[in-house]
Amino acid sequence: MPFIPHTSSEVESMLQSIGVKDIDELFDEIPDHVPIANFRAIEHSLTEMEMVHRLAERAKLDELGSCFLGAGSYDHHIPAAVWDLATRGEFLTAYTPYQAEASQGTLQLLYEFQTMMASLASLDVANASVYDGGSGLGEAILMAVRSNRSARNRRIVIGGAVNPFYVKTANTLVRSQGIELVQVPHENGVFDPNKCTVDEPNVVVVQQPNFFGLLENVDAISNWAAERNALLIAVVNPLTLAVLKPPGEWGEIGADICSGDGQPLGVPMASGGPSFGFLSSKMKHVRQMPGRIVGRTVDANGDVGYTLTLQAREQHIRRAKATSNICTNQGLLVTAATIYLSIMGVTGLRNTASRCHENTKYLVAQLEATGRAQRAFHSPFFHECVLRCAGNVGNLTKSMINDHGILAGYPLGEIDESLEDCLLLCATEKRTRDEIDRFVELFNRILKES
Amino acid sequence: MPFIPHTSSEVESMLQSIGVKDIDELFDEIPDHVPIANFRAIEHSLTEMEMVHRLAERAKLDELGSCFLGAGSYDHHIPAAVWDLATRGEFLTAYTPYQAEASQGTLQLLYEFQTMMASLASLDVANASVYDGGSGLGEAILMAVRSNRSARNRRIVIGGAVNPFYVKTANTLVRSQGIELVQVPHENGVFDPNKCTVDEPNVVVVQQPNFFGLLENVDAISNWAAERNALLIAVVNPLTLAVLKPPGEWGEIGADICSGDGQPLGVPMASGGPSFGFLSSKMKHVRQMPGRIVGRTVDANGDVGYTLTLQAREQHIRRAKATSNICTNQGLLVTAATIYLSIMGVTGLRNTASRCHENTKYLVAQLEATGRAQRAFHSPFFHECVLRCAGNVGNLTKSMINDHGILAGYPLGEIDESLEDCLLLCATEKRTRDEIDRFVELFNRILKES
Amino acid sequence: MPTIPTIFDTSKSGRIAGGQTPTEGDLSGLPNDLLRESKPVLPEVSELQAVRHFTRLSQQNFSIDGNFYPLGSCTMKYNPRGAHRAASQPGFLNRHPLTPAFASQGLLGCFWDLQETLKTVTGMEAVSLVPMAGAQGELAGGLMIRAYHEDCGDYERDEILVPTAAHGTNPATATMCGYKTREIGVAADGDVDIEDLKRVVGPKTAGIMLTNPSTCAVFERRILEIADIVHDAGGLLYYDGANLNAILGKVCPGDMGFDVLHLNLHKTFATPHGGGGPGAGPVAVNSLLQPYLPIPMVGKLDDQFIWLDESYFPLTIGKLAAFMGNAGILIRALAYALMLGREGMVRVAEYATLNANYLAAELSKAGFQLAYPTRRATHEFLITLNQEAKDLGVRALDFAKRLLDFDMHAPTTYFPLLVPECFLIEPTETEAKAVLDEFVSAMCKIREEAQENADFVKQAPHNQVVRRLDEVRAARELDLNWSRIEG
Amino acid sequence: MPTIPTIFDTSKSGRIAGGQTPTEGDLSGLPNDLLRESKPVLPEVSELQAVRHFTRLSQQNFSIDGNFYPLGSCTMKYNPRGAHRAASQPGFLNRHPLTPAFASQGLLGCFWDLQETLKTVTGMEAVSLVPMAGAQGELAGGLMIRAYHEDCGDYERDEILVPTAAHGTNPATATMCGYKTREIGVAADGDVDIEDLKRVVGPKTAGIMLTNPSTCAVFERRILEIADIVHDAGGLLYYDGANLNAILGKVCPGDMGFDVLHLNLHKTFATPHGGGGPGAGPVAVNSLLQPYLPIPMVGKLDDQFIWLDESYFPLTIGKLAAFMGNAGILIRALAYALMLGREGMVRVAEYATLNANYLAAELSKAGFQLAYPTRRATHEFLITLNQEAKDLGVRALDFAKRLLDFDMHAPTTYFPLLVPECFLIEPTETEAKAVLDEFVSAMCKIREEAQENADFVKQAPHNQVVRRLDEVRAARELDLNWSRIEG
Ligand SMILES: Cc1ncc(COP(=O)(O)O)c(C=O)c1O
Ligand SMILES: Cc1ncc(COP(=O)(O)O)c(C=O)c1O
Repeated sequence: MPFIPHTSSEVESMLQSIGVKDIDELFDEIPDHVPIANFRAIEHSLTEMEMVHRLAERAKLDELGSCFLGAGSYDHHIPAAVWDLATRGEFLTAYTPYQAEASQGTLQLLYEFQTMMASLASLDVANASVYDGGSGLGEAILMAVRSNRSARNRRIVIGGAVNPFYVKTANTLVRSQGIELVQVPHENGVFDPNKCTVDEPNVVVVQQPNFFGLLENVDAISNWAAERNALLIAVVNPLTLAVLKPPGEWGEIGADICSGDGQPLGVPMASGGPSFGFLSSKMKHVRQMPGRIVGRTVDANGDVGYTLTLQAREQHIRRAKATSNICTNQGLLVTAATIYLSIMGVTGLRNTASRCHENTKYLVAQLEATGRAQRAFHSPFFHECVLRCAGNVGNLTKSMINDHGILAGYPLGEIDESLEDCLLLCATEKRTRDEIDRFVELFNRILKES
Repeated sequence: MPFIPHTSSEVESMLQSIGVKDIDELFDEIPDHVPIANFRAIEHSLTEMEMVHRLAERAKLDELGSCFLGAGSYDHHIPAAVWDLATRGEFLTAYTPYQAEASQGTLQLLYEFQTMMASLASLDVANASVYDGGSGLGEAILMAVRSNRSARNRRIVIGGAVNPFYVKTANTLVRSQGIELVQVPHENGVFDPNKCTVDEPNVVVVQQPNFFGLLENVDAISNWAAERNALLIAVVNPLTLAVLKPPGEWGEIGADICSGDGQPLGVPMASGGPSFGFLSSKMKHVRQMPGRIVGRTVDANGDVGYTLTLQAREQHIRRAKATSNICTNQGLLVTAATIYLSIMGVTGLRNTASRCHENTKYLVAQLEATGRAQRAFHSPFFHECVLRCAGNVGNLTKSMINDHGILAGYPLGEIDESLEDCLLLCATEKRTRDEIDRFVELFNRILKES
Repeated sequence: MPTIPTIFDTSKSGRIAGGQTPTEGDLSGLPNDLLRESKPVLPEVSELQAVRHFTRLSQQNFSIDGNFYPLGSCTMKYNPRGAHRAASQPGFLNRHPLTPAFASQGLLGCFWDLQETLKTVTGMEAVSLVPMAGAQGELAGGLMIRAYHEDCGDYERDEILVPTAAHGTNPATATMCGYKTREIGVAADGDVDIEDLKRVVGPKTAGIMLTNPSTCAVFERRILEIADIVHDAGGLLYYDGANLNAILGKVCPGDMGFDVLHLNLHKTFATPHGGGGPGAGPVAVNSLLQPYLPIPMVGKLDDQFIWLDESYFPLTIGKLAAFMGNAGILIRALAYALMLGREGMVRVAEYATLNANYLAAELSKAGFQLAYPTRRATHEFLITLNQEAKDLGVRALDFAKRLLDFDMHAPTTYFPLLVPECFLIEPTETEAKAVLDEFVSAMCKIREEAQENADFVKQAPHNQVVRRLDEVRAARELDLNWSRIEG
Repeated sequence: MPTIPTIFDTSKSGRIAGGQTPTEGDLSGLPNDLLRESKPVLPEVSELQAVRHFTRLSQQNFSIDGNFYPLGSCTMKYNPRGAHRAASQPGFLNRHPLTPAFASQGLLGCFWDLQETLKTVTGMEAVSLVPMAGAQGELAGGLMIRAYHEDCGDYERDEILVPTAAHGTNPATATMCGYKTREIGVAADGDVDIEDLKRVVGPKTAGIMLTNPSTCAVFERRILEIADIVHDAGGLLYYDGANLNAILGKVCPGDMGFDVLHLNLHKTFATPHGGGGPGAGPVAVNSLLQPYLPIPMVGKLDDQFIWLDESYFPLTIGKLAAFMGNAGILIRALAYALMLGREGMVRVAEYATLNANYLAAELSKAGFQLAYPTRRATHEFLITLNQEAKDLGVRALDFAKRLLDFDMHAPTTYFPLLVPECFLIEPTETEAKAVLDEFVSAMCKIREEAQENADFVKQAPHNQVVRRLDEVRAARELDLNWSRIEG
């Protein structure tokens, strides 16, 4: 019996203690007229060996080589120590730290995480995670709307090229509360607030760098929102904050809330999950924050200790009035990210971000030099870039996968018909010069032949 | 500076405290006339990312599929928990448990290991490992010779088909102490003591199952040795002890010493190392045992605790008179084996051994059924078997690797010309029926075509 | 073990972990006013310092791998390492979420298998694996209920019913779906108060959210009657699957009248809780709600697995995650399902129930008060320490804290709220009888201690890295991140 | 933390970890008298019970990942996790040792690279990677020295010289090689007593075994003179590489007159010590001894890597392992070498020496007695607590045990024996200044404690899982394995 420790004599003595003749009798409160479950469609059990064999065959099918695809999930190096530590049983198999005294490890780690994330965004406070970048944007919007009570409407301006998967996800989350997302079409790839038709937006959302890898004029956008008493939500790739101006310092007063996906911080791409969403904000919004927050306090001896705090925001205390229904979050990924950030440190993170940028710049320059691709937009880009290709993008990406095991970027036609011939490309710090050069050569050859 | 934590200001203040102007000055006792090392032939440093990339390319080259090769190293399933636990930092990065109070984890584990190994062999005591099965045999012989002081000579009878790699290794270890290994040629694959020309052997060595997978008549051999006052060393595959009669129960008085390689107990094949050698023996030989031994004792409060014991046998105390020069042993592998044995337990180990046997039996039957192979020897085999093939064994194994990624067994011609057309084959519990059937089909096809 | 300085206290300006630091990239050409000037508060430590810090932090955590952890409703059972191994293979770990389906047949095949398994397990028509935890599954469920009523032109239904004992996520979810919550009472035997239900149900009822076994840890015996009442009023039934492990292979939610449910794979399917997550909360529905399932799902076209998106599900409530939810957790759950197989799944319910009933019986014999003494325990059960609190002044909280000193995690305390001074105790099927016996001994010992010296128990824990923490201060004098000045 | 029952105490007859148990195989046809009847004493526990047991055991260990661990001569420095990762790739982990070379070019390429690196590092002609630890490297060295002399027809040389301060493996190895050990004295300044050397060296001298820096933790300044004396007498010089980390990139053993040496890769090249092993002890030789190297080595033929066996090395001392030694450790060492690179290797010696000299200076300022106060520390240094033992009755052992309570592992104690009440302290280059400062504070604090209450220190440790253990009883009343009766 996998995972069940009972011997038959133990079962006997337990049944005796309970006073029943067999285990079935323990289910005698289930009314007879509820039919008995029928699990015949489920296979017989496999041993671990057989199971791993089965799933290894599956996993093998999906193995690929170099990845030039980003679009919200990035192929970064993860120091071996990160997951060696994060998967230690004491982190991996603990629950949410409800009994603080028995969970100081997780709690102190979360406190450290909050510090790092708030500081990266240059904001006051951060929570201990939401599910992912997409739902995180939804939570950020709900939080902002709750915080901006004086606002006259529930219209949220989504500026230009915010990650379309995030926008769709956020929309699912906020729609039934009467909140409307108004997307302002991008102008040459970026957000131009002057094109916004909403007079008095409640909240403005902008992404930096945006989905196309372009840099938005965040100072101007921040000021524009502030002038309209709208709260500003910044959606960011946390890695880029090592190099780019942090949301808390945008414009005169800075963004109110920062959200995004933590995958670039030590989390494998793993088909998009589990990763984690993060939220940070100005202190004045903290009581509207969803999710767990850890505070530092003292114990009965006056020694430092950590505990979950501001729980009056949360579902288990506040129930229908909670700031969110979130309960289980993405703790383990946060653990990994905290270790990742600790090992990388200021310089490691900065160099990683700048190296990604240089690699992508090199990739773009080499591809442009083939004459078969050119940048689709002219604003400066960071870390990721859209290229318009002279040829069928669908065939290109297909041939790259099938013949060379390479993921050749995201075909933007999938989300925007006007970008049918465009690829969103990215070369992280993991891509070597050789890999990039080989990619450029294949790119050139495939488009030539097609 | 990878792995060095110093900032330049710290270095400054440390130099100041020492009272030197720079680090170079700390080396001023090295005489000037010793030339300065020249490391220009060594590459510049790589980051972890670059290093892993480099070694991943190398590792990729050596990836193969199904393994039908045993001959001392076996492709068994290892429960995932084994190495997840064994590589916890506290096990992985501890030293030999010299400070017992700070090493109770390792010490208790070793005590448990000793218990399991001694019991598997049905002997009284076990040590905490030697390097591997080969050197373990050497140590066993040295131990036996020391223990059998009354013996008149230093001649060791090696019976029949003892693993030839072990014999060679043992020979390297014992030769310079004037000990002579006398190999008795096998009779139809097994050891026939009657063919032994040594009158009064000091020590007799027999392997069960032997290198060809054949079962020796261990009761008779044990009695034969006892009658000659020779000590008996049993070389075993520890996994098979779940099923086969343990050395301590061979013949009238049992074997004196049991040695072997622990690889089948949760250790990856990994090119043969690190694995571990094990030794167990009757209590009366314990003071001749090489290596670490852990004992249970009590602490100042009378509570149970564990510590290294009988250290007066060891080099750090006894120096030139020590039972061996061994110091660093194979502790981590022993840790893995202890966890493996705990998870597998009596039934798991027994079923694994018997399943290997059934798989091999099936493989042998299917191969014989092709008409292109037949068993080379007629004694009963266990877990491994020699087949005489109708065709060129060299071409067969080469084609199996190159065209199908399969390791098709060990070509015995490499160690014995008379077995030029023989393969030593093994199908562990990991080999599925499908894999075996496919192998048989390929075997048939390749030999047919050649 | 001493308290550990923060990683920032170990940090020194200018220190780097050189083995992990790529050479700096060229930033020339980027507009200066978009670049960062301030230095973020990140640790500057060596790799060893980081490894040592987090190794030591980890040692200050209770966990399933180290401790009995009978948190009721949370299902802290063994998380097989093999499942983790299976999900950590390069083909899974390195897969970019936007890799086309034709190059992802391995993953999609896994999802297909899991969908099929969960359909059987729940007795429902269709499954979407996307939701990333139980609460998100609830949200998906609520939104599907809403979409269904609106599609029926029924815009008046703006209330969700939940029992007073319900988990907090239930009412919180109702709010997120734009619904009002109406609570219904719980009867003295722990079942829903049917009369109260009849009073509040009506044309404004969008649906009801229930677990079964309920959060009172008893099997809701009149579930079919409840289903009829709600259905008759035009409402739908949502099954909160947090307790599905109690009935696995015994009865299916689909056969108890539920229209939609979520499963907490991190509970019933034993994926690790990770100190707070991640989880996975797939939703299953009957045919009524199938059109509204969150996308994407996996379908089969000829012999190929494909993604089912808006084009197949035009009425979907939409996306709940940027990509496909917690894919890695889904693989782990599949691995677990494969290892349990048909026969193992039934054993989950059987032995979880055996353990809970045994522990309840033993505690009861030892003089502790069961909250519902006339009822069977399910996979968990409730005791109340009200008497102890009155007689000895030692509350459930104090028992909980003192249990830690016995190297056992405390059960869930003060939930559900309607039972005073309660422990919700869920031993799970993976704990041995000896562990349960030790728990009973510890409880008895603590009661003895309390009789001798109540203060000693009230000041527990005594052997942990910290003494009892001041949570009031934590909330009042907010200290939510480290700063150089204080640090 | 309480003491933990043995895994056998947790065991219950008939319990199995079902997820790991294959179906039984058919044993019919095997002779009955060769089958097992007795049931071995193996645990019968669930997977969770095993996981919990070993998780808890691990928590009772000091380690580099958790603690400062300044064991002199043992080089407890950070073991990069990346090296472990690199060696754990399937291509390496699943390689059968008898896979032909043509299908093993990845592994052989690694070995080739490591051989080349170690040649440069040692300044020697040729390297064999086979020996599985330092002591086995010594054995290989001794056997090569023997083979060389015998090949020269020189059968009279039956003595190996070692300094009295030498590590125990040196004389023990001499014995294994069939040699007698002759000890030579150490002068007051820690260097070898040259006059004594001259007295004992002669026609019976097969060779001398030395470390440099020596086990007195000072650099043997007259090494070239020693080399000349021994060489002139017809002996060879063996370099015990345990301390090679002290001179990495500064000077090469090959330039100090050594003919043969081993490296402890688990020390200098930072592979994990694993609670007692595994290690790797490659040997390097000059051209004199090259023919005798243990097989196999890796060579290059055209563009292919090949195994070099007896057919290439007919004079080899032979095999030292069934296969190729501790291959996985060799890969880890190569990974480490690649990460250090040319510049990093030099830093090993520099910063290890800086740390040792700093710690020596600070301890000396704090009033502790350096064993060789006129000498530079190398990568390690010796202090003697003789004064404290005399004045306070508190011995080095007591200091060592009390240090554990400060969460620091004790340095090596009572080695070398010639310095009374000594600590051999090796901080290594991967420890930060702050840690060294904490060590000095702890030492001062313990001395204070000893002044106030010597018994308190003599009864240390106080905060560990056990109090001081009775080692005498352990050796006298042998209890070497668990048995059902006692247990
Ligand atoms: C009864 C019940 N419902 C819902 C939830 C919420 O599930 P999750 O934490 O996965 O969001 C929980 C989790 O504790 C629960 O116990
Ligand atoms: C000086 C010295 N020589 C030799 C050895 C033996 O090396 P190993 O333990 O690798 O066999 C050691 C190990 O402690 C040592 O310190």
